[in-house]
Amino acid sequence: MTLATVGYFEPWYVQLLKTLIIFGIGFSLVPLALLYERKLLGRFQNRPGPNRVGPFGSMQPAADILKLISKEQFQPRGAIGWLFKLAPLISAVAALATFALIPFGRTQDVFGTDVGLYVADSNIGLLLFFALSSLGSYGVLLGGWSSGSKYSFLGAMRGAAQLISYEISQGLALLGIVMTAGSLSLSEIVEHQNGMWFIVPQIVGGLIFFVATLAEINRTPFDLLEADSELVAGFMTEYGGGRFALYFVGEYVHLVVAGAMFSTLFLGGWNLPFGIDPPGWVDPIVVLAKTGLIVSLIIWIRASLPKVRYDQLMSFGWKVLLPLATLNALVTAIILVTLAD
Amino acid sequence: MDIGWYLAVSAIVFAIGAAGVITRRNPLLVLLCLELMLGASSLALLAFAKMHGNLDGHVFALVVIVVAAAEVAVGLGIVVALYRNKVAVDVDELRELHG
Amino acid sequence: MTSLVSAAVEAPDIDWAGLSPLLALLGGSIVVLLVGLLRSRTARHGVVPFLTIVSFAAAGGLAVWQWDERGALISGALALDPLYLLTALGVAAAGVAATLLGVGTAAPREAAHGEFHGLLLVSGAGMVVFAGAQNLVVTFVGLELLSIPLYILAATELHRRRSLESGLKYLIVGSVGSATLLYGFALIYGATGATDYAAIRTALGDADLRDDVLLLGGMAMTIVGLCFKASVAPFHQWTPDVYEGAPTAVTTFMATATKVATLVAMIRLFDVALPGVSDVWGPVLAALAAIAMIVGNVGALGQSSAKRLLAFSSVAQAGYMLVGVVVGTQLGAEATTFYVLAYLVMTAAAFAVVAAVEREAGTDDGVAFEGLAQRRPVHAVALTLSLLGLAGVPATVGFVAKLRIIESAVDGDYAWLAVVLVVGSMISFAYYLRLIARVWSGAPREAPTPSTAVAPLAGADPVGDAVSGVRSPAPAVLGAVWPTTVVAGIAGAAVLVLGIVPGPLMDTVEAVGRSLPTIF
Amino acid sequence: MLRSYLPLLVFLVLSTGVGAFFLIANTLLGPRFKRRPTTYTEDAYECGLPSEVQQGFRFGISFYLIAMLFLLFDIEVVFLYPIAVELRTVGTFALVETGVFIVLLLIAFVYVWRRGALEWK
Amino acid sequence: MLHLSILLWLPLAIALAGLVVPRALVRWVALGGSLLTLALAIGFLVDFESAAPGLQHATDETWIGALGVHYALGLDGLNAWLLLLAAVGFTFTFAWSALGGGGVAEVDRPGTYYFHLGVAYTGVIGALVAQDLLLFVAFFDLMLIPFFFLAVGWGTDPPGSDKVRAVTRMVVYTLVGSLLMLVGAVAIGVLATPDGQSISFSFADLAQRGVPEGSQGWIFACFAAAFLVKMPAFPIHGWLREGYKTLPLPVLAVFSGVLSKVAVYGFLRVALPLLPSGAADLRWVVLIIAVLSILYASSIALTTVDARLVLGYSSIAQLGFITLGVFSFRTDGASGAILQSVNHGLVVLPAFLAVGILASRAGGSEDIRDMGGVAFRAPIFAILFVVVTYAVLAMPGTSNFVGEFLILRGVWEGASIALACVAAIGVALAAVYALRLFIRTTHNRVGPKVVSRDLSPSELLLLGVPVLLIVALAVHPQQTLRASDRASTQSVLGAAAAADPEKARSMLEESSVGREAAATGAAGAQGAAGAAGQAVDPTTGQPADPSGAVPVDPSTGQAIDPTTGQPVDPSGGQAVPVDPSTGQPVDPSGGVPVDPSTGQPVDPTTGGAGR
Repeated sequence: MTLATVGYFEPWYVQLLKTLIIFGIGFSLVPLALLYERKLLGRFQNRPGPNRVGPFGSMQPAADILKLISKEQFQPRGAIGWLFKLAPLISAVAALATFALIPFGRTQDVFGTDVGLYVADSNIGLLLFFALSSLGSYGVLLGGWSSGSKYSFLGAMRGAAQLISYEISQGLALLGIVMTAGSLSLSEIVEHQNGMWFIVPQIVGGLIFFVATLAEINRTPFDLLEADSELVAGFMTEYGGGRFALYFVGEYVHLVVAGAMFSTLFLGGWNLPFGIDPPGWVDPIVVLAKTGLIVSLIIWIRASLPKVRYDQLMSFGWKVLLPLATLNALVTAIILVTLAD
Repeated sequence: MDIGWYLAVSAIVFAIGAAGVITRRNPLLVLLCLELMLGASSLALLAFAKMHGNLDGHVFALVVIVVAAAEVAVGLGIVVALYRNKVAVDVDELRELHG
Repeated sequence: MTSLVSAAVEAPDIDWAGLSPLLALLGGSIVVLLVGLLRSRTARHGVVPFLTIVSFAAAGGLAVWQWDERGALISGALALDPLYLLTALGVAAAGVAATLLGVGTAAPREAAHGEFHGLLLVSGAGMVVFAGAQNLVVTFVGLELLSIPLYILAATELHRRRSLESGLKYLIVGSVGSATLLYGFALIYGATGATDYAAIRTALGDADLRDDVLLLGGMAMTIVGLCFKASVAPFHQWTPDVYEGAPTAVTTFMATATKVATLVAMIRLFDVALPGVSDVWGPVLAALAAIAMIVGNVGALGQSSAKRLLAFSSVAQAGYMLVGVVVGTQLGAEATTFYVLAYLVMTAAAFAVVAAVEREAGTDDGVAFEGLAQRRPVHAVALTLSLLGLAGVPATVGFVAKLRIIESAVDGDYAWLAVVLVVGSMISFAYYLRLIARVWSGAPREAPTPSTAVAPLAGADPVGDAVSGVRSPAPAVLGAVWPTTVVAGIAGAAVLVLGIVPGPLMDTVEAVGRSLPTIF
Repeated sequence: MLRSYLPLLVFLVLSTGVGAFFLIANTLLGPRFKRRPTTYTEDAYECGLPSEVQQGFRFGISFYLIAMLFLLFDIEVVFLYPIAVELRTVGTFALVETGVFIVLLLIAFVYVWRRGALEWK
Repeated sequence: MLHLSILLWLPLAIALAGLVVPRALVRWVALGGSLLTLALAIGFLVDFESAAPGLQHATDETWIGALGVHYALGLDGLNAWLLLLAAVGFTFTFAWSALGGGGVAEVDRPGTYYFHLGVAYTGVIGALVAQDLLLFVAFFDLMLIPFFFLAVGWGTDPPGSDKVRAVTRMVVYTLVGSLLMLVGAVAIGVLATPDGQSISFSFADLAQRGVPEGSQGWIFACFAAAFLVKMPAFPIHGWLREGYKTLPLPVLAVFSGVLSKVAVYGFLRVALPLLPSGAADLRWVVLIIAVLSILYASSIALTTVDARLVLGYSSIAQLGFITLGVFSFRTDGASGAILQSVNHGLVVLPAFLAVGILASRAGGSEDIRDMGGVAFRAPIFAILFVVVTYAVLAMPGTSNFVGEFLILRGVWEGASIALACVAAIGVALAAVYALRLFIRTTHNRVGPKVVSRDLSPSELLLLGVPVLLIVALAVHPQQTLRASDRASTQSVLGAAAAADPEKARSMLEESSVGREAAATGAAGAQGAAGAAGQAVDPTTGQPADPSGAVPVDPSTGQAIDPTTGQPVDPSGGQAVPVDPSTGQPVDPSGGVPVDPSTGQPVDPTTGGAGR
């Protein structure tokens, strides 16, 4: 039940096994999230949501996917072939890879082997997170650019601009956490929240991170990447079939990862409040529950808020979030050092 | 791993960058190749830092990152200004000046 | 990585007084940048240049104040010694000159005054860092801090294609130079395991690295990189284009201050960090110096544009200055330092006149200089003195400087280099005298009106000067002439006075040699 | 050390595999036509209007500007991370450094804002 | 002892004054100033004591301490008469420019014109009186620059070229040499400095220290290049034709008359005493160049139809003679060279004026085919001109004859009989071209555009005074010789000893100036040879005379007679008296103590430098 020391790793078969399991869970969360969102949106809008395919519409995601991959594949004349095909893959892989960083619990003793409940616990986990999520913007940019269509292109440019704009605030918002925890390892950060979740001292940082994450994963009110009203479907205009499905998968993985990451960073990960210390096997459940909570919140926001205008989006990112995040970092630094002395 | 491999990679990347700077026409590609050269240097620095077991190389590499970013920002800015002047952006066509 | 996060960091000692020239420049740049945002036209057109001059002057004054101090700043990152302080002084002088030459011209206006002057100051700070650096990392930081603002400054006349071109060219070539230098530094670090100059020297002393491939490769690439910066042939091709294309005020700064900083940095690098292997780099540098002298002087022969002529001449002059570095003696260091300062004064005078001619005639072609003696006697005399000085005629500071260089060359067993030097000087007379002849002969021409109107303004950013809501109309003249008169007059007088009474400056420079105990 | 990244590698391979599965399955399952696709199916989507898309179109300066700003501010973040990790260990000195750094950042920010680079056009 | 400084800076002060006084007054201020300077120069000459050894009116201040450069001035037999020549030459030019005549109208932009002339004046005087090597080099370079401006501002385009090109060529040519000389000078200073001592460029110090023999060759080559280009000598005279055609006549007169003499002076002052063995090694190169110059220039002067160029090429020939005299390495040759320098300078001044007068009578053309018959209505001019012509061709009875005779004798004795014979051809040719010029311009058929009229008052004054001087010098050349003999002996002795010690000895013995001077000179010779470190006795570490002609006793360091083995006075074979009070050997001639450790007599000339 101890934290894995740096450089510790299990036997290779255990590593392989847990990777498979986590991948399985992660990937199966995609249809779940899909269904959950549609159901929940339906409820918010006072309608039942999908309810035809399978019991309570539970097979709806499977049907969707099946439909998509049985469509004709085409690409516009002006498209750059290999990039056009590669771009959705990048998007999906980058999203899925982020999932590998999330720690689901303390190191457990499973049949006599210490097993870390994560795919990879890097001492630079946070940096990896940023690196991998930035990769996602390549998917957007390349997809839109290689389509050879002006809607796609404009959507891609806007999308890329939006993604990178909010990425700065996202990074700055986490500085407070890094300072407090003194580490970039995600599991150490979680461990550090044993007494108090970071959402309490870092409420400003948490809010900024949350908002920036919404923009990063292209959710309402910041879903300007698709921008149905002006740019048809943004960078995805020319996509259909399996390729579109990949973008779709990427988007929902992002949603889940966003929830998981927020709970890891601000909601104490597997820690429970009020000194409740359940046995180790509960840890993943706690994490998943918190993730579900955040996902619900994001869906709730989608149901309630209108889309912002693009210029509003940019100025909000640059003129509000960025200075706020910077100040947050500064204030945190001052408090931390003064308290330490 | 043998330090030689890192150095070999860095030398190759540096050479690619240098070759690119010399042969490429598009200023954006030239800027990219410059980044390659700087990146290669960073790699060499990090390899040497590992070899000598001190931190100087790391610090140096960090500095290089910033420098690279600043250079690209400036480069992009000038390229954009050239675009706005409706100038063909091709380093071979920068013929206003004799050289 | 582990070592990175767990390494103990101790707060370094910072000698604020010694750092003050640098701080004056950096602080000045921030203030200037912010003042440049004010709406008032007076503030932007008048106060900003004024504050810039104040900052430069303050840096110079603080350097004088610190003159007797010796030591290290920031845990040995920078040296507090005469080389550092002299560079600060030189940069301050060049900065004041460049600012004056920029008053009322298109470049600062198009680049939103604050930016232009702020970048000038930052670049100056970079030069001081570059010249004071005692460490490969700091050297590189200084180099980039001086270069990157200059790239921008070269391109500040946003509506003149030549300016933009020169900026891009300078950026590309300069960055190639930086990257090469950086790789060289990496290899030197690899060979010696240290980035500190003193530690490198110790490492070279401990182990016999004379034939070490890493060290040799590193030195070669370092030399190439530095030669790019100092525009030593054959790495000079960018110089004429950039000098011609960049706004003249910027060219002045580029030609004078950069040269000072680069040469001083070379002295420090070669004579402090690598004196032990001087028999390896000495001949290489000597060959480069010789090539630069020949190429620069021969190249200048065919130039009609005054700026290009001065650019080629600066290549040759870089060759001369390099001689003091090549010999690797205290005498050589002193000679180069003296030459660099003399060069600064002479070049500033020359460019001030070029700026004046350019403002009146709209071109810097040699033809525009005809009859200058009748039109503007002060400029004519200043240009004559400065060009004669560059050629090395007695009674100018250039003669004394050349004398010292030759002395150091003969003393350091590089007499052949001295002979090449004078052969180069001989060629240089041909083009300097041609320009001088233009100034003094020729029909007195009426000051021609500017040939081209300047395009309407806007910044690189979407708003440009529109921040103020004021769009200045295209100006009728390219700026007032009086600032150039001031610069030309003072610098021209200095060329003469320092040529006749070089004693004080020479004694000052002698401190340089004494402060470099590592060489003989 | 590198072994701890092995699962990540496996994870990446798996996700690539799944992604590729989507693409391949689509190729296998999707309808295929013997004849060459018509010009109309190859047209970019233009709401039914004739396509006027050409390769190599240009886009607004604002995007470049954002890219540059991103570069610069992101680099600042890069610098802040290492010092943030060590902030408590190093103490006051690091605080002062961070403070100076952030103040400079803010000055730059104010300047950029005031010059109008943040206004979207 | 500021006198020389006053003389030196007075022209510059006048020049600066010319810039500020009203336009109409400028030329009178300039003329007055030049006359004042001339008066001062004459004063110095009157005050000059020919018999006294060493420097007179010496000044010595540190100028650039770090470089060991001194502001050292002094007068001795080498430069005293040349100084007068310079003063006369410049006064002539000032007067010609101010008074007009000879085709010279009023100078436009007079302020600047006289300013440049004044700067050149100061430069020439500075080069002549400088007693510091770098000061000499600086003034030597500086004196040329004003001529560039004079040519550009007031010159005329030469046929088939433009004046800027021509004058740039001229300056580049001459400065090449000067810059090489700069390297040589610095090399002398650096190489002569013993370890642990600070560098010095003062002639006195340098003569004492000496330059290592191995380096003397190339350094001497540098100096020779500088001086020969300036003269100019045969293969390196490319600038002459266009340069002479470009310069305005009054300026050309002083340029040709005075500046080239500074080069001769440079050989005697710098190259020979400081680099004796280098000079000896390259002696034949220079001699052959000189002879070729004489033959080549004479033949060109015979064929050219341009009056100005006749004089130009005759100058080359004359300077060839003078060079021969210097490199004869004999007292009579060197004295003759100095005498001939003064002569030639004095002759050239009125000669150029005559050309100007002729041209002004011939419609402005300087082509001698356009002249002719000028004497028809201008008898006074013809008379004066014929005197000048006689001087040019060195008629017996003129001072030029004395000079050329001395030179030829020096060459005959000191160098080679064959060379003297070949050079003598030049004398014959000189008669031909000088007479050709005179006859074709003043006699013969009247030229198509010639308007013959006699001299205007100013022309008469300008032409008359130099002619009087020529006549005076012809009557009384001994003044010059007496002043220069001692100094020129000292100057050539080191080189002579290095080249051929036997001849050096014989020269001393027959020297006309007498034993006293010879003794001093011998001491100087030995000093020069010893200081040059030419041969150091390995066993004793003492310098030995390299030639072996004057062996040095290793135990005492005294010169010993090779035949008797007795210590000898190098001058006369007498035993060296020993000062009873100190036990030091004393030079019998002047009571100069001899340094017992090195055997070197303390050179009285250098010892006198500090006075």
